[in-house]
Amino acid sequence: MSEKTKNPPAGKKDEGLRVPWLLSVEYQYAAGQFATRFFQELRDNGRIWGVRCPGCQRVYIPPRPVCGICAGKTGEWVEVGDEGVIVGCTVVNVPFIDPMTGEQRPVPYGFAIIRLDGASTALYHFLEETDPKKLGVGKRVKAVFRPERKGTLLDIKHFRLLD
Amino acid sequence: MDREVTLPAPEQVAILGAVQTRYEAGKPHQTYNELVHEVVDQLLAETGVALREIQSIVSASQDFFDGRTISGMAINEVAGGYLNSESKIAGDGIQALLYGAARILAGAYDLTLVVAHCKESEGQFHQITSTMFDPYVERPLGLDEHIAAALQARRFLSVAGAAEADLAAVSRKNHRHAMKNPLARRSGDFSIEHILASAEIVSPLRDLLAGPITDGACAILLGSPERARAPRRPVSWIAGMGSSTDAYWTDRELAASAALAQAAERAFAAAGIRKPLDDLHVVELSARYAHEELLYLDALGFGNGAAAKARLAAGDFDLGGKLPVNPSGGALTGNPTCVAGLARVAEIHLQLTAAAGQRQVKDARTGLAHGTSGICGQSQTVVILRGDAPQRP
Amino acid sequence: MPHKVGIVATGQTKHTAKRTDINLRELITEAVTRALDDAGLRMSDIDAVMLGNMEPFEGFMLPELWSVEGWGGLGKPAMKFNTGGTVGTSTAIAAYYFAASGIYDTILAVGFEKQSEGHTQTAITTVGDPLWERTMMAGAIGNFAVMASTYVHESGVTEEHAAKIAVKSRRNACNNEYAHLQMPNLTVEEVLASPYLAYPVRRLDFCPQSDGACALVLATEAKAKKLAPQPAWIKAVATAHEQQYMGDSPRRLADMRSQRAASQRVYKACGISDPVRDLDVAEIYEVATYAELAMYENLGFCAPGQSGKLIDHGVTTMSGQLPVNPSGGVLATNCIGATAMIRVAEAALQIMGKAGKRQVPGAKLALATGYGGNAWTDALILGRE
Amino acid sequence: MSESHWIVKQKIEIPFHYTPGPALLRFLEGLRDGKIFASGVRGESRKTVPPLSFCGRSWKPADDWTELPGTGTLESFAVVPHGMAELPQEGERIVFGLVKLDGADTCLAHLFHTKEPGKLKVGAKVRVRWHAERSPGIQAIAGFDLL
Repeated sequence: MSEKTKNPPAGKKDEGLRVPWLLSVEYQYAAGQFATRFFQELRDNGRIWGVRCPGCQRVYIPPRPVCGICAGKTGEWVEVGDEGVIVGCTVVNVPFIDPMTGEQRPVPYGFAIIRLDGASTALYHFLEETDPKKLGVGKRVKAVFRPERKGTLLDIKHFRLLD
Repeated sequence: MDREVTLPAPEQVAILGAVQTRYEAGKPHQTYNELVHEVVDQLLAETGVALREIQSIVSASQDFFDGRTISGMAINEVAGGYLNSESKIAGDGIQALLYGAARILAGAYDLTLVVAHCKESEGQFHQITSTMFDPYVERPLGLDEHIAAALQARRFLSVAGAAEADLAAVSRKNHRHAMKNPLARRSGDFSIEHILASAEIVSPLRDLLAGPITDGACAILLGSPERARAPRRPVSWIAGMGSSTDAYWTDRELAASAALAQAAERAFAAAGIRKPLDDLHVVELSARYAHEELLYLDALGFGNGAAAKARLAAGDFDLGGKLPVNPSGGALTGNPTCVAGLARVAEIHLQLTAAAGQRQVKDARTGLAHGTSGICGQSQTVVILRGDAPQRP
Repeated sequence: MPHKVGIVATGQTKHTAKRTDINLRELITEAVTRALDDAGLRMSDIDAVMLGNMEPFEGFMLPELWSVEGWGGLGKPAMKFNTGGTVGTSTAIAAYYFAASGIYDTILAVGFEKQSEGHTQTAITTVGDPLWERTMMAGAIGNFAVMASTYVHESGVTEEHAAKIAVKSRRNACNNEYAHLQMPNLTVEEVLASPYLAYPVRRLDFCPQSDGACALVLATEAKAKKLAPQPAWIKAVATAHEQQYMGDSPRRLADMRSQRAASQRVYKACGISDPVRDLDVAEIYEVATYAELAMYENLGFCAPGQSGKLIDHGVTTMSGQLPVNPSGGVLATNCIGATAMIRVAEAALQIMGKAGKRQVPGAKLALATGYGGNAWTDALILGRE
Repeated sequence: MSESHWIVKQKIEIPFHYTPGPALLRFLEGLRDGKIFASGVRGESRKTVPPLSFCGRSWKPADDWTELPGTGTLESFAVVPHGMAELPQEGERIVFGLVKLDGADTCLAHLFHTKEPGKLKVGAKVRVRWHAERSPGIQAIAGFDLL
């Protein structure tokens, strides 16, 4: 049903009639053979595994079927550490609607790209610390696991700075 | 259009190979990235090409079905995209084939991988397809692809003077064909009565008159004439391509397809086809809904509603008939959005290279593949393929 | 051999935060009409149309088909591209290949986005892989902030360097009648006083969200010469992708593998060995100030770690040796489906000598880039010859 | 969840607000007032509803307005099975209709609320049924009735 926008932004003139629509789709994503194995290990044993490319020896997290650089299939699974180094990091202050809930995601929150010890690629994850002055590229971090693990990336609650 | 849009000569772009997954109601064990890996891996093995030789990729997929913005990014590595040129079309895979052919004709690449993928099972068909509709006057009413197709079906029945039993005859033929296609999602020797008693989706559409929710992928390797000459296995050639766009669905006669007629005219002109019924040996149509097959046969010049019905009844369009239509079973038996049109090309390639197994049409040398996208077939594309040893007109 | 292809006309809307006066279809018409008028063409002269748009930003599947009356598409071959930030260049490059192949002679390319109708950061968050990245992602802002942190750490660029880029962009934009953010009096101090969106990226370090459309007309040689006194000839195009996840590129902005590969490819094709010397102007896709600085290195405008000096010495300003983004760039206007095409249109205007107040005098060779997703790059070189 | 292949359930939910532009705005506001407006190019007979502001065929503004009488011809209809949509009244079926309004060259999709979908025929004459309380939007129309 069409309606006037209820709360035009402050300082703006009424923008007139705008017709609303809520995109709302529930997905059932297949995890696939690589992610399924990764998350089972994470849930059952609290361990983090990647796959190695037999060509260049890179260890990939997330694990995947093909090493793009070698254009060849990946090979054996290898365990990596639960500690690593920050490759890039930020603290998000800008509020936005979380597409997974349809509501605003709470801010501030810290997140980083973290290269775990033994991995060649880096993983997105949350940081416990939200003061940008205390964060930094090159600092070491350690995974903090949740007591009850369900088999998702959030079985790791966040990464904690190591001194 | 001031000029006809035609290919300069019929043997400049070859199809070196074509691979499809099995089409299934769901593929819960694979991500779409892994689906693409499966078809690309098999395609490269069959054509003897290494992944590192691929420098040009055109994919077709739909962000809303994939549940991901710029969903093409997930297939980069399995399709050979790292530091190479991948582009993504939001539309049917047959358009990706056209773009791939343009890249080869432009002399930019001697190989181009074309891939289409979709897992319809992962999202919600109603919610997703409703986003194609006018947001001001249509979405608030709850329209979706099935409802628009049902409106088109009723319109076609009325204008063409056809009966629901005629739609069932299309369904019967295609599901019987699909019994010979090991990749088919749905097949069976269904009676007309059984089809007309299948569950109502939106009347007059029934379960066996509409393509079911399906997961699958298709990959095709295009090559330059030099690549095609490398002695490996039989190839087919793109002999003509034609495309056209119709008006929005409420703004045209839904019982006809002016855009398909235009697309076909362009492709026939390019391929030197004057009498399609005689010159073509096999046809694969993207008709997810049974009425679309009759409607599209009409647009292709294979007879108005009545004539097409008579030919259908006479078995002309059956495997073994005069001009087999959808010997694979076609999209009605289950091909996902985005994949259906490219799958048609793959099927024609298999026919022309005598690799279609039990569904092989004897002595097929020239075939037509068709793809469509949008509400009630708004965008239409026709590709004419010829078998090896191209016949110069 | 490919046919020679030139850009003969461009059309843009006045890009702005919210076009609440017109709908998406009407926005497209505005840009297309301007492009046709620019070349003195009728819609019947157009053989085919290539469209570019990112559907999740409008929540609209195949909006080009709903909009068909808006781009005169009835009876015409058309297809739609959907490649993220690069969509405008992907669309222009497809139009180039279709013309170069000889399939079509005169092609209309259109990029469009009406970001005000949805939630950009939300839609960009769904770029993240649902299992691996989406939970943490915070739109493009969070992503670029993470990348910028790596680059700042490695290159030693300062907030002041970034602020100078912000000022250059918004001041250049004042010479561009189509630009969204025009700030003639912006100072480095003001940029440094703007709040952090996501550390180290401040509000004025980042691009706006815009509504806008851009159209190009491309034609094969004989047609192009008839349609424009000086076509902008497309001399080279390249696309280079990254690996599939956000954390795959080891040094992120500090070493953009795709940008090095794509730019080196087009430079080689055109015999460019020193881009600052050989190019006359560049229109690059920089979503954030730090990205522009990093791109100076990745595009070979300076040695690693020297991008700060480049802006300190004014090399990339309007009066410098290689003006970068005379239009104001993405930092002044970002209507995603159109943005990369605007880079091509602006580069073409420079080559055609039609860039008005933002004209780089005598520009003969121009670079245009697109950038998107997990760091992939399109590059085009346009020239007078 | 099978151990051999995991399924991850996740929602995508994003609100949108669409600007109608001048022609659709006039149309939607007209509906509030119980009027149906169509537009066309001056000097041309073709009229579209919902109205376009610009005709892509003649590449001219479509600013020649007409008010339509609210009657038309049923071009097609599709019957939604029980259980698919919320039924408005006891015994009624939801039917989507495609109607060419008298004076228009295009169709408008809307609903029929009927207890007897079997009475609908392609080619039948129909009339718009208005809601008593209306705001600007397509739902100012309740649906169509057979004449």
